[in-house]
Amino acid sequence: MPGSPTIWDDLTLILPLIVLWITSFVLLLGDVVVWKKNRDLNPILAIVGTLIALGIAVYQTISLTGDKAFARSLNMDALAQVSMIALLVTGLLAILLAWTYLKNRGLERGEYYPLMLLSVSGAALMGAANDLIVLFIGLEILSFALYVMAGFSRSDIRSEEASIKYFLLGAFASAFLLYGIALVYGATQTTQLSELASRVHSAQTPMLVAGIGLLIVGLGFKAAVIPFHQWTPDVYEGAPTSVTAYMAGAAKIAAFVAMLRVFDSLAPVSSVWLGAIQALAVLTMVFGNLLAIAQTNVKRMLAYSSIAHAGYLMVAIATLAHRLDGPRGAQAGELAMTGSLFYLFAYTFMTLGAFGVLIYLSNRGKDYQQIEDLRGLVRHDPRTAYAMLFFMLSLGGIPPTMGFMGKWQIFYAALSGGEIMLAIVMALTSVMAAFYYLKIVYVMCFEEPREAAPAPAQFSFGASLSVLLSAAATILFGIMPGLLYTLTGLVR
Amino acid sequence: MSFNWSLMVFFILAGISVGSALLVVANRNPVRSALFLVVNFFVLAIFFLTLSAQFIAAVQVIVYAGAIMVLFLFVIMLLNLGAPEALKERGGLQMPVAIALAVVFISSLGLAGSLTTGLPPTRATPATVDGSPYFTNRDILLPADLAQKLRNGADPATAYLRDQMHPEVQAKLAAYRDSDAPSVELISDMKRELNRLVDGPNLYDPQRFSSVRLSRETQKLLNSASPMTDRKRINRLLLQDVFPLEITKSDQMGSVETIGKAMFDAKQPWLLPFELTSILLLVGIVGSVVLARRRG
Amino acid sequence: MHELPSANLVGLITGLPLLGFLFHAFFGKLIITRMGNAVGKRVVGGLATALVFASFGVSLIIFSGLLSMEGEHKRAFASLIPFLSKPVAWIDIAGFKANFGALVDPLSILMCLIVTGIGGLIHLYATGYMAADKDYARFFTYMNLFIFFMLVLVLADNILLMFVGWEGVGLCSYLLISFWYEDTENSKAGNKAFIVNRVGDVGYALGIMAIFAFFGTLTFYTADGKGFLDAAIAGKAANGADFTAEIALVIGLLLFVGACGKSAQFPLHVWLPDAMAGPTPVSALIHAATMVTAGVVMLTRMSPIIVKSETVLLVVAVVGLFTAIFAATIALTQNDIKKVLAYSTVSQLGYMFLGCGAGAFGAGMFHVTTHAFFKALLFLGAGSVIHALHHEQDMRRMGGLSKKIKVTYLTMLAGWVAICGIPPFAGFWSKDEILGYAAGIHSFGMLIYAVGLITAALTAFYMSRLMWKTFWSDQRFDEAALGAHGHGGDSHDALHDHGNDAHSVHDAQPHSSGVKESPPSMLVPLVILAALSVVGGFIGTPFNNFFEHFLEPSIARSEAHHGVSFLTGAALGTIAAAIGIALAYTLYAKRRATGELLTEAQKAGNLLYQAPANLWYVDRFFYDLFVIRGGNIAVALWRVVDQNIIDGLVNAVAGITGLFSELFRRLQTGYIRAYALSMLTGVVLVVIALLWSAMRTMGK
Amino acid sequence: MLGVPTEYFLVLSGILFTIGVIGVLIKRNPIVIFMCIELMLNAVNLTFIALGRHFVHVNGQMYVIFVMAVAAAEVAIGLGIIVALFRSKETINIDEVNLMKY
Repeated sequence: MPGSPTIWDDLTLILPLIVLWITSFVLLLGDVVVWKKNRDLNPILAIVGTLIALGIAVYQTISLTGDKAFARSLNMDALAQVSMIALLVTGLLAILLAWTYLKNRGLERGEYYPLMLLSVSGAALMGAANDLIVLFIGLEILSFALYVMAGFSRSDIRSEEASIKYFLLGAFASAFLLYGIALVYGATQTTQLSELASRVHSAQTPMLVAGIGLLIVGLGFKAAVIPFHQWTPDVYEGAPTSVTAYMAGAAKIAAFVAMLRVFDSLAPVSSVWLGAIQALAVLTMVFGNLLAIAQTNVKRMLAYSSIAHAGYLMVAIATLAHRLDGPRGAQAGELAMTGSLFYLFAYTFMTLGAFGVLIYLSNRGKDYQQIEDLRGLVRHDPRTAYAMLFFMLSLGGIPPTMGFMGKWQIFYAALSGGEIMLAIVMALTSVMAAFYYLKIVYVMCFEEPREAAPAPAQFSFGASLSVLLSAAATILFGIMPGLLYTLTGLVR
Repeated sequence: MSFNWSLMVFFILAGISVGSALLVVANRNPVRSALFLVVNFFVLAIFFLTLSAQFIAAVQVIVYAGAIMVLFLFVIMLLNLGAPEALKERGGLQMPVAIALAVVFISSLGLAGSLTTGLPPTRATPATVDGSPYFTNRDILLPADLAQKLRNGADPATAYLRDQMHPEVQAKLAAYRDSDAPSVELISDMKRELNRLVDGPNLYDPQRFSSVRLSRETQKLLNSASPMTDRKRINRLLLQDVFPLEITKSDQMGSVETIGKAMFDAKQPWLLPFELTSILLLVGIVGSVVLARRRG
Repeated sequence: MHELPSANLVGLITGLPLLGFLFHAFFGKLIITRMGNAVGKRVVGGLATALVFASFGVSLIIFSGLLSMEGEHKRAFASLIPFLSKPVAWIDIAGFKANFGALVDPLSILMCLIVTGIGGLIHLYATGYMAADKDYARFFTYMNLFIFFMLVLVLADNILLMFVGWEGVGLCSYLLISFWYEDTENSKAGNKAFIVNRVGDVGYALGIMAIFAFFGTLTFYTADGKGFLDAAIAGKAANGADFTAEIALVIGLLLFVGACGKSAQFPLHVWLPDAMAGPTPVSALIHAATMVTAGVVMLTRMSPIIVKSETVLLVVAVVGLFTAIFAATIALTQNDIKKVLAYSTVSQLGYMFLGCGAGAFGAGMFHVTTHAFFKALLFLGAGSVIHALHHEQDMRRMGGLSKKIKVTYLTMLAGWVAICGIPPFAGFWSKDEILGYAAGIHSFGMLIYAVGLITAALTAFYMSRLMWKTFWSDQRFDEAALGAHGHGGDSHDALHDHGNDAHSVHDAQPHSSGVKESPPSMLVPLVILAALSVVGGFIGTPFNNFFEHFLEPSIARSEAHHGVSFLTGAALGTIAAAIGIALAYTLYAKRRATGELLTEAQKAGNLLYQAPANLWYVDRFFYDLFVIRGGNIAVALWRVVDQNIIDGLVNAVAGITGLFSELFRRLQTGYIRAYALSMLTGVVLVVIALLWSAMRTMGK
Repeated sequence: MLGVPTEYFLVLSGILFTIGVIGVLIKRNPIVIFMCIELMLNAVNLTFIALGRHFVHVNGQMYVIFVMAVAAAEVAIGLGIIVALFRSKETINIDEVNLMKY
């Protein structure tokens, strides 16, 4: 029937995902059957596939072809498209990092890249879901791949420990999420987010309230919100660094885009959930930052920092609650949306950059994980040290970096939405954050290297390029946030 | 009603399921835990059956009790974990705190009424399950398609049905555009008119329904019963035959046919999740391959 | 003419140093390795210096354009991107707009002139001072970057962009302190600097929030009068709310906390003396002449908000005054020549704040200007001395240099008379102006004035002490030993003992020994700055106060007035300076041989009372009163308050946070069951909280 | 069992879910923990189906199909992880999986 969407239109909308799937099939089969020995083909093909998907996604975003698809089970609006771009960029950087990392470890197993691409598609589906059940399936695709990838280094007992911890706790959390979905369904007779938005107000039953609570729990786990965060440091530490980097970026983006969607449609009953979100935000900001201070392992520190950043993003979610409170609230809601997307971009660049530096340094044969390992880095490897310095400043939200711009946008959204208290807590905890980010800067710049002259890191294309791209983005979008805002600003 | 047999059966089965669940947790031997889990799954399958979910009940038995639990048992045997002494439970606060918290969890859900008073108003006894021939809004599964079909009136039966409707509703249908989701009023109007048709004279006319595939039940009823007594029932069945997808045939809600049709209907939101489960299973397969390989 | 001529050049002021930064970052090291050490360094240093001077030239063009502008405001809006005359949007996000724009007005252009002018001279000086450094290119990369950020700070047309510059200069300062970071005793200085500055930054950030919350914009002024300072002057926010003194109090205090951090006001001053560990040109440029005055510049920029609240003004004045005298007493006790100058800087910054607090922002800025001249001069001179003595910073091992390094000595002399406040040198005019206004504060202005005068006397005293110990007393070092085996003593010089890093000029002439005058590239800036210190004050004399008149359009009108007449003030000020110098003369001139008073006094104790019969009663009295008692008090102040209480506080905050961190991380037991339990706790709490809040709202 | 109110099923499934939660929290054998998670998922399935019947809606059952697919994949991966862990640690006591903490 002309005019109404056909299945082909729907498939076109998820074309980037289809490209990812096809790439993973090709990689899976090719690794076993065609190019058994040529391990470099895996990352190269994965990059090609991701780039094609990225190109398509960018084209679709610019031409604004987005719409609801598959009988409203997907909502390929700007939020979905832009978050897909963020995820594909994360995937791209993570593949580059993995290339170096896996090679150094002799872990170049053909399944790594397909798993990663599949999990990217799962994460993108979470961001595009208009149906809670699609969100759930997307989350599980993402999670299953991550469980396996966390345990990818089979000779490392820590990696296996990370895997089982992540798996058991993740499955536990997703059971709660599922129960939440069931209760929301019971209260509103629908799981479609666009339908929910129009129904929740008249269905404010205890069942709905409990359902919302469990949704917060399930999504909060993925996003590493306190008190559902405890897996984070252990898994970040134990998992292979390339996986940690990817996980930090992709899981955070997926979880928060999903949260934005869910709480956007739950805005009519914001009085129910606002208090809890505020409390979790404060808790997450304060304790995430506090706990990071005492860490001696960079990966663990970055894990707590990722928790702290989740806290900042929760401020945006809380701001979303005011979306329906008049024009100022609507503006604040829009800002929270665009701001958190910007922030997610910033977070993924700076976190992958920081992990990338660790991976690049580990190229020397020894694993760089402890803060101590970075002592006096500026003396023997100034370029890497400056890249790290920049990522730390960005993570700490110090201008003129992208991290500052992202934080500022959420700050601004919170202010316009009237979340003054949260904004103040955000400002104060940002100071606390300076303690631990600058500890690394301090150790790199002001302390003597432990060894006289460690062997210089071998050049590795993947890690170098990834760090370079992240650093360039962190600087460029820090100075010229408008460039990225043309993209994130589409999400209104 | 003197004695509610079904309630009694429910309580017996519920007791078994709770008991077996408790034994899963309380047992030290993982093999026994697994076996009690199988019991639990079977009881749930019976529940599913009685909740008009025949297909799911079958799948529950085949997939869960059959495949999944066998896998569990296989792994337990493989790792030779039959001896429970290995994992002596340690004392400490974990267990009492855990149980207390869990009890607080369920009782807060229960006491706040999340599980008991949260359901939206609906018919106490569903129409098509207990035999009532009337429609409610919820019986119209695909309001958009129904509105389209009625407006277009492509076959004589549909056209006739439309012409029987109130002129105002007909006007509304004519004004309906494909791109819009049908408004709530339109859905209510269609429901009201359909119920009027059910209440009205026998709709059947061989000529009129020549292009409609009549279900066997409808044919049986048309052939056997006296037209007057089962008029409403026949009308309802005829309407169901004319709009096989658009309105519920909830007496077969859980059948393979219904589920299959819903699953692969592009107009329903199940196609994508269904395809996605294949991706999910692929991740599962690749993951198991990675995990199952020897180290190194 | 209401338009600013050549407004499209404004972007070059910031653009040129940025260009220098980028060029050196990418090609600096390459040039030095390719073109050889001598030529390459000349190219790199010369280019860096030339770009800053070029930026100075552009500033001059804009300055003359500004002078020719008509109209009351003398205000123009330009872009920070070169050759664009209209500002472009930097952030334009859903109702929030900030330009990448420059606000060209007397205040910003004055600061541009200072930053690029003094900055250029210091760059020139550094080409000589750093000549032997192996990280030469890196040094100039940072220096150009610093100039860029400083110019962004002063030129920004909105407070957010100003914040970017503010943090940028902080970063450069951090990197440059670390440039020669070897000494373990000072190894915590870098952290201290950053933590203390972060405290200030929170104040600043919260101040920005408060401004945004009330005014709804962060732009200072706009052409159509919609900036928040426009609104503050008009007394109405955009939404029509009254701009009350209470709001001004909140915003003003928050911003003041920020200013205190950057400008090293009590108690956030602790970082500045430690920051002297960096190379001397850095101390001169960043930690004396420019960055540390950013707080004063910011308060002056915000003067329409500050003057609205009497309380804020008073707080600024009192903190400034206290910092001034507090730091001056500490300066009495220091033996490291750069530490003396560092505490002196803190003290002079206190004066500037006192001026702002008196509502005389123009006078404060005037002191910023003259202080930039003479303090840069003094630091560079000290650098020249240090260089001449092969990295000796301890004044106890100096002396008798007046004959050995004549040019340095004469220029230092100019700096000395300027800071002491001897008429008609630069420091006299600005200090007098501030004290005059301070005397007009409320009913107790005279009290403030008196304390200010005492501080002036102390300043004259410790600076004279520095001069005596360094130049006029007998030589207390073994000239032959200098350079022969490096450097003597146990000074905590950051330049000292660092094996791989720069030994600057000293290494350039490896086999020279003895005291050597610095090369011309270092002396030329000294001479120019000396000239400025001598005559620079004449731009702001009360007879023809060009300076404050020029600055007037940038500053809110306040009720500041002189509490004493010019002649009285001048006389009293001169007398105070004279007393300080005379005291130093009586105490130090006689002890040329040792130059050591305090330590010997402490050692010798009572012996001094049995000194020869021709005792100068005055001498003994003053000696007793000021040096032994006063000195002990000053030492106590330094030891107890500065080193223990404030440092302790900073460390305690860090320590307590760390302790909590350690405490809470124990909750992370590593057991899956424990994690699941905490999740379940979260589940229960969230569900109960939601149900509870829902019941409350539904109950309504 | 037409006469049994939907709420009874909801309460029953809530109880089963809670028993699963308790099991996850107190068991030491990851396989049994995993079984308890399966118990939780099945409890949710019961909720879905009871609600589906209540609304005369096929949705409730559709969700269950997807949940079952998820559970199947989860079992494949979960048991894989457990077996891998057992191979390298020779123990399956979850309390001994405690290298990383604080």
